[in-house]
Amino acid sequence: MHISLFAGLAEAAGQRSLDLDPPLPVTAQELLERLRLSFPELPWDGVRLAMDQTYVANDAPLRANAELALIPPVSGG
Amino acid sequence: MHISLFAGLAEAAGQRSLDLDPPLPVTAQELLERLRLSFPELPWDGVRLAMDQTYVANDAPLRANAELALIPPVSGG
Amino acid sequence: MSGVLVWFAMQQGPLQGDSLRARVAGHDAGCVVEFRGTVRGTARGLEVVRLEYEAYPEMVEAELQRIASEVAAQHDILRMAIEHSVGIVPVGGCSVHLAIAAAHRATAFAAAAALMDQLKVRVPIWKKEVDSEGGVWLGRGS
Amino acid sequence: MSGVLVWFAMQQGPLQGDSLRARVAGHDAGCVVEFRGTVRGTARGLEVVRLEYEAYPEMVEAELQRIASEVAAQHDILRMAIEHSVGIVPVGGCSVHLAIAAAHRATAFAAAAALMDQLKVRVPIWKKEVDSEGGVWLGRGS
Repeated sequence: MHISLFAGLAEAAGQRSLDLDPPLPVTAQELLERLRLSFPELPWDGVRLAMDQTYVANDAPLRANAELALIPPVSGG
Repeated sequence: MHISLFAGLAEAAGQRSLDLDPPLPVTAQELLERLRLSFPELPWDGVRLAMDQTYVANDAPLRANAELALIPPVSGG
Repeated sequence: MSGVLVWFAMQQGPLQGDSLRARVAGHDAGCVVEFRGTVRGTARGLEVVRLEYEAYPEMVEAELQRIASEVAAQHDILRMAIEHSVGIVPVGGCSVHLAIAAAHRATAFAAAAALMDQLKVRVPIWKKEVDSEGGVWLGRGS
Repeated sequence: MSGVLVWFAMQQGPLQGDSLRARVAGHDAGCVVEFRGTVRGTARGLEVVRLEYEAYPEMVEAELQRIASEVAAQHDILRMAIEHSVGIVPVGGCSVHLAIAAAHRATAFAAAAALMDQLKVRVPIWKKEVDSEGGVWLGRGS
């Protein structure tokens, strides 16, 4: 799974994406937990997962080839 | 007393002002009542009196040389 | 002009242009909210031809100053500016333009709504709606 | 673009000009409400130098379409248009511009406030505030 990073999350990671291949099926919450364990140094507070440009519920199953992105707390406007 | 008219009130009266010289002292409410009696054909519904560019209370005494105006229901904007 | 109302003008015909915002903008402002009233093409089932505005200009400015002070006492805004038409405004034209600068958007929106509510019931301006059947003076905050 | 959101664009640097309003105006509109977010000169006691905006552009548009539909379901508006900056916006510059046309002003104000509230907490855009002590990414609807 290829997961895009933005803003403070991308800056802290020093890169614009992360790759992780968890056993499938995997829910949004499970993926977030795996990412936190794999990259504990990143600022995870308030981070949400988006799939195909839509916020996903914690228990939503993720498709392996979906467009995934980690959305840190937003500050537009 | 010289009293300015506007909008529908001026149009109905066919003039831009009225003159009336009630015995003094006179309050706003008393002047309005006299005007209604003197010009019963005018559209008095919702008309307020302004003195020196300020709405006046019913019981306010009017000064003889004040700037007086009858303000029909407004519709700015 | 002093106080929170930094600019007021009445203008013959429809309001055009975009100069009002610059009068309230500033590095202390987090936002500018603008309101423009525009003339609708239909009213009470009839086709509107134009509006004709009349005003008691001296009292308009005095009353707007009072309203602006009251609104600023209730809502924490920085500056406001207002323009209003007199005379003929065609369908689609702008008859009133308000700009408010504030540090935060919630107060700017609340102040703009309150200003317009008060303007509509207190400021001595009148419009005659001219449609295919003639003209009628509007009133009571229409 | 279909539905109530008739125009959306992201633009490099501060938003200028006054073209957004014409995109929502019409003879069915009794008013147009506009909101502009502008960069303040101080924040948390420090002098702000500039803001730097980053976005996830594809999701910005998708999320704004969803928000616009939700707002239109709650408030009886005609059309809205939105522009947002990416990249550097200096102090005093405009970073977001919203225009909403409606038949009546109360719904236009309410819709504009609701749209901005939702934009601030849902739309994937981030700003870094650069001041004399460095830069910090803001979050949580700041």
